[in-house]
Amino acid sequence: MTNLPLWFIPLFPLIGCILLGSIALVSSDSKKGPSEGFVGALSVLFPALAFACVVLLSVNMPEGGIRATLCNWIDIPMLKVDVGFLFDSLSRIMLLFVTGIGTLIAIYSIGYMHGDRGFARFFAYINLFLFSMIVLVLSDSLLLTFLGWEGVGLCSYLLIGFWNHDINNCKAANKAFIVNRVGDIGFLFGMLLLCTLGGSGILNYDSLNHFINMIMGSGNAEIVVPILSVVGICFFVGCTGKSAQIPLLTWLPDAMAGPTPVSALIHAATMVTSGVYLLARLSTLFVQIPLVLDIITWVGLLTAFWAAVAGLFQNDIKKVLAYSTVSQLGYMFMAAGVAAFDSSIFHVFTHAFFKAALFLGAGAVIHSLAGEQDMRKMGGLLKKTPVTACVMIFAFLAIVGFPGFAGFWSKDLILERLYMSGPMGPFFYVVGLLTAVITAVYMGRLIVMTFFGSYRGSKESEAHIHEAPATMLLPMVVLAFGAIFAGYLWADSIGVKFFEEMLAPVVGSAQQVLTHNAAHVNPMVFAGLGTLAALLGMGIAWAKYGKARIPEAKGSSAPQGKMATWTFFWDYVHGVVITVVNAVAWVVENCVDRLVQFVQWLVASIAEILGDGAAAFQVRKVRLQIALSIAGVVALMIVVLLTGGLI
Amino acid sequence: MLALIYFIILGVIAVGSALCVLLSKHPLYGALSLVVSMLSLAGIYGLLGSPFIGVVQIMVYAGAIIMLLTFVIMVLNAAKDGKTPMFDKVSLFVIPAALVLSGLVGFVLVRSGIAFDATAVRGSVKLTSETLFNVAQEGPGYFVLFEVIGLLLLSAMAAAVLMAKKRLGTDNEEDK
Amino acid sequence: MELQAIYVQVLALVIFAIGIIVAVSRRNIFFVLMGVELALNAVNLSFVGFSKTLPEDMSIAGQIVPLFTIAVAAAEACVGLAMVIMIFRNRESVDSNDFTNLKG
Amino acid sequence: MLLHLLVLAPFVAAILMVATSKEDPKSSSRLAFLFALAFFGMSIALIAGGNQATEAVEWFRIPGAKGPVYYYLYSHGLGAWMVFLSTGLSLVALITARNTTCKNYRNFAIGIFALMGAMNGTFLAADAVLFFFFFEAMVIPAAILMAGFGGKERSKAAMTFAIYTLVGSAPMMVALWYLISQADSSLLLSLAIALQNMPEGTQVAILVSFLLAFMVKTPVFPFHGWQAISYSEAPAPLSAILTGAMSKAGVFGFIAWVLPVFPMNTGLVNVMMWLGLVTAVYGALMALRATDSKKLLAFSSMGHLGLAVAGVFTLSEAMLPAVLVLLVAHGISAGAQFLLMGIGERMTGTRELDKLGGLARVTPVFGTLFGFVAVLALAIPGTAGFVGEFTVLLSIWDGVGPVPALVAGLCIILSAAYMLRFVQKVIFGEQKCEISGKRMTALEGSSIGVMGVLLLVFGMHPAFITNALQLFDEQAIENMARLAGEKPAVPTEQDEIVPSSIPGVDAEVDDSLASVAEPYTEEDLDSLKVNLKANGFTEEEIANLVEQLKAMQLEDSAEADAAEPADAVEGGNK
Repeated sequence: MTNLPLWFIPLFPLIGCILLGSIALVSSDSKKGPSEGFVGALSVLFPALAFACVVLLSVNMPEGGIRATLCNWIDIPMLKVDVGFLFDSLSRIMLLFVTGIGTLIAIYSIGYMHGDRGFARFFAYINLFLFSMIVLVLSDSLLLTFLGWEGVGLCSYLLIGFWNHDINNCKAANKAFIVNRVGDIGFLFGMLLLCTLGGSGILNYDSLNHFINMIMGSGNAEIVVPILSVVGICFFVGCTGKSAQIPLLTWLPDAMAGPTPVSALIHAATMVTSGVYLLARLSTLFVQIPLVLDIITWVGLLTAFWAAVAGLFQNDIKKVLAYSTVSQLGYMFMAAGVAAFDSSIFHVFTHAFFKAALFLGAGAVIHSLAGEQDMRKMGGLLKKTPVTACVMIFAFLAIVGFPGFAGFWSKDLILERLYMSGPMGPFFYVVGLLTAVITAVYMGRLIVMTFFGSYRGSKESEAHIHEAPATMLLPMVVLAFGAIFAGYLWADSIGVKFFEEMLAPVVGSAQQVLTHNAAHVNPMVFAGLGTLAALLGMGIAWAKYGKARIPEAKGSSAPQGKMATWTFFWDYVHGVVITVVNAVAWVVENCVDRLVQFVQWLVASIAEILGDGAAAFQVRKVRLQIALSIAGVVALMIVVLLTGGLI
Repeated sequence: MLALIYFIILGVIAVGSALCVLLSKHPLYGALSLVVSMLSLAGIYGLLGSPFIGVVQIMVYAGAIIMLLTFVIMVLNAAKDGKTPMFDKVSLFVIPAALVLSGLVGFVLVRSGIAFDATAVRGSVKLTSETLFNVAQEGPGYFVLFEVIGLLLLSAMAAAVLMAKKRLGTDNEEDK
Repeated sequence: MELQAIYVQVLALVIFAIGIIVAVSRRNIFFVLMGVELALNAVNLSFVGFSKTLPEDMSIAGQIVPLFTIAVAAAEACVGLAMVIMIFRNRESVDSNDFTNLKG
Repeated sequence: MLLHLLVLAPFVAAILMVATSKEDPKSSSRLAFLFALAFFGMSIALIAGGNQATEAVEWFRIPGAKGPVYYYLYSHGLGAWMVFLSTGLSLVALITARNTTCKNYRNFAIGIFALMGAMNGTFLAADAVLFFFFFEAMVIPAAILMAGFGGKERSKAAMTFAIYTLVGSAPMMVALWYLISQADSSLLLSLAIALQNMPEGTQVAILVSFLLAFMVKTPVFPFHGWQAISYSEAPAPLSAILTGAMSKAGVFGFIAWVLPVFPMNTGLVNVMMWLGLVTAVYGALMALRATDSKKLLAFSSMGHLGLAVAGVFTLSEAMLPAVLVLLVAHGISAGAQFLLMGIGERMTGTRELDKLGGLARVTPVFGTLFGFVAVLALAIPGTAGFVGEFTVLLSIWDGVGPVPALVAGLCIILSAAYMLRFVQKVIFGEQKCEISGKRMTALEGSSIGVMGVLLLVFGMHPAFITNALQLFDEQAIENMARLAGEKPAVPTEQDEIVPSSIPGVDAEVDDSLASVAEPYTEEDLDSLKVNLKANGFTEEEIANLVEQLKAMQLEDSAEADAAEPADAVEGGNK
């Protein structure tokens, strides 16, 4: 089985997508729609097959990874790119949890999407997403990664706008796609710059690393570094778009308009982390350009802090989780910014479990409350939906970094690396720790408002509250286990370094380029401080929201006043840009186009007036006209004779 | 010398009858003057050494076209229209213009200095028919053109019949 | 004094001018037709006259073309007279000024 | 033979269509489908057949010209693909028009066939006068169809269209006449030779009048006045052909007639490139504000073609295949969008964006297709549009610099914005209008679906398009030289005219694998050098760096040689 071709992995979801898409299309005219059991089985089968392939391949993966060039893709002068796959330890990790969580969420969705008219369509999109994500992770060149990169953006668009009869969902979807497009252009320009720098060959990751090492080794680093920095910034812009970092982060909270499994799969676990993946993939490039790394750290820091604070103000359960995702992504970027790519990937890994579990739990809550998302109308669900509550509480403990849970290990590691990263390290560390406290506060608020206290919704809706079906609970439980135990792959404090060693072939050499000799601090100190931060945050949350009366829910769940200003700050910034573009468009339509039209009209009218003037001679007098033409010939003759022609 | 005398005689007749056309009141007189003009022109053709054209001129023009014209004039009673003035304001404008034009052209012609070429071929029946109908010779030839002209005449005839048929029929019945 | 080529041309010119004058200045539609015939005749004469100024083979064309002109003139007279008849029945007039149907 | 058939047979087909019944669209549509299918098949055969030419037949002589005008058809990859577009779009247009213009389907089909013949002639003509003849002839059936089958303001639209395009190419006619009065014949080669002997001012004047005609046809920014109204008032199938195939005649003219013939001066090239970019931005901004769906599509295709024009005038090495892929992709996707919008207009009776909406729920198949095609038009990677746009961006960056490329990137963002707005307004949201007209039939849906699949296929394997590309091969040039009365061996002139000004003629480069594994070939070094220079390094530093790179490469290749057996062993183990 070791000879399993790599292209099997993306093939299965692709087949699934085509099959399900055809089923959806064929059955779209019938009233009832296709059998849900059949569609559900198909839709789980293909991601599961892909997962099985990944498992088989990763068990037998040789040290250097597997490379396979499938065929030629683009072959024109200046641009020769092949379709090729690269299966190494980095893509192995990513693929394992992408396909694994993808399968789980497909199972969950069978329950969640039950009875929806677009059942088959939904799963076609999910399979398409998995295909794109697998291509993104598995490809061996930037261009093919870009295929996946835009592909996941497209699926995100399709799934956010899944319930497309509501125009607001469509707007959220449009926003997600366009903001991502802005980032994608950054990615595109990065590729273009690389192409013009070293030919299209270096779009391949291996050749790129080779190229950079060679240029750096040649001793003329300072010539190339400015260009490489621009390249790095371009790619980073792409990452900020996809991973919702400042300034391109506004789309992610809005993206919660999609079905909850989508939020769990795409907007928490997999797609949004592809930016981190790209940073790790290009680690060889990034470690050569410390300036860009600094920018990344600062952006990550600001994003983490800002989103954590914004998370405090949300009343919508999914929005809280969305801001939490943004904040956690900020952590990952901070880690990448200090060249700790392995720990950022590790956080991606653990985060995928606990955030997916949180989202699925939130989905179960929303499902049981028949679509209610406002936390002010929840409360006391612990007794009514115990399994969901347990899963969410475990995941909560993981995200706040409670000792022993997955988040503890990864967040701890990041904070430690931040501290050690150089002169600014302690500052980064303090802000990171502060953010961790805020994280604990808003997550605690979520848990308290949802599961503790008494139910605050209407009486008649209380009777309908029920635990989610088994198809939904099973994946949640599995993910909860992941949220507890995934961290032990790299429990630094107790000396397990399995994850680090696994990633070493890909990012290890790059990380060694930037090593800082900061004073060695006992890791237990960091662990203790981290625990303290989590406990402090939980305490604040319990003290503030546990007893206090939650204000009556009125109006929309969006924050008001100063909170809104904070939350929507970047929306305002985007609004300015959009306004400018619209203003330019207005000017173009109303001034430039009018001007062009006017010139056109002017020419036409002049021609018309001249024509009318000429036509005035044309009236009803044939004989007169003949006479005139004779006179004209006479005049011509005279002119010719006088000017000396003919003679 | 003799040719010149003949030419002058014929030319004067031609121009004179042409002027008659211009000045005659009734179209019938005009048509008859036109016949005279045609005949004298046919004579000039013969004088110039193109007898075939002269014969055709007599046959087609004088014989056919003008006869047709006179026939129509006679059929239409109102052809002599007393109310229609012979000349009007436009005429006063046209006559000088045409005269000046011909004067100018004549001036240029006189200055151009053309002369007869002794080797010019006589346009006999034999030569004309050979030239017209020889399909074997190089170049486009006149044969196709000749056939096209035949078609043109046929279609003109058809058109004339179509246009005039109905009205003439009723008209004749009314007259009787 | 021999017959000169230019005499023929001058004669053609005079007849042409008279033809044009007849065609344009007379208002009776029959005279218009006759003027056109006159002008065509003048052109024929000019053709033949010019053809005689050319050497051997080149002089043939100028004597063939008048044949075609005559044929076309016949067609023209045919159609023209038919039209005259038609218009006359409609308008009861042979005054060309009454025939203006052209909208300007 | 194929070439003759493609150019002349459509006219014969148009005449044969007269024989069918005017009232009964059934019989006439069957015949029309049959013909269109046959032409489509021929166009595929043409692409598969590679470069081919007919015997040059002397057509007529223009007074004042030295040489005769030939009826001489020549098919290179570019023209063949354009013919593919024209026949393919005509086929689908005839299919969709079947349910739209029931009344007078026969006349519509006649017009479409005449248009197709003229377009094929334009794309295949190897003689400048023949090209011009067909270039002008295209306008007439298009304008007649527009006036006969269009919307409310159809006569105004047809008038604007005809006058604008005909007036636009009038200067070209004069310039062409002057050019062939100087050249030995009206074939490409002799035109180029004649141009070289002219004073600079005359050259520029002739060039500008050529450019003007093509700019109006494309259309490029200040000359786009006819476009929006024509595309929106014309019946949708016709708009699809107009934008998908006819507007390509402009870009085709730039590539096949301007670049090889004229010695370009940099100033003019830059102006054209910027005009293309301005067109792209302008089209995108106008599309962003359009309220009429067909106007939106019109401006969108204006934006794409602007990008293509900008790409052409970068004169970079990758320009030709890049632009060709972009053109084919745009032709198919814009054509499909117009056709779909036509079906939508038929169903709802309106094309105002504000009155449409919610079609995805009412007619899910239509909605799916609509969304699918819109996504393809967005140039998502994996579609032909992406390959085209990316490579055009690459050639812009490579040929001119980063600033124009940034502007082009802005267009790509804007295109996402307006296209998504379009999709949202038409198929998403609440349903605002009743479905009154005939729904999409299976034949229409599947034919448009096939267009979409084609885009995906070309996107994943653009070699289908780029491999066919060989603008002028040796034989054609020899042939032209022979006709022009020149000896075939005029090396200096040929060298200057043909390969240098048409970069990327040779598409047969199979060493792509090697170049991936070993990215530092001489070319790469050269391009690196140029780039470093552009970024402000001194000659000395560059030379230094290049030296070191070369040295390293030697070492590396030695290492690679050593490493290769190891790899092989590893592969065996797998």
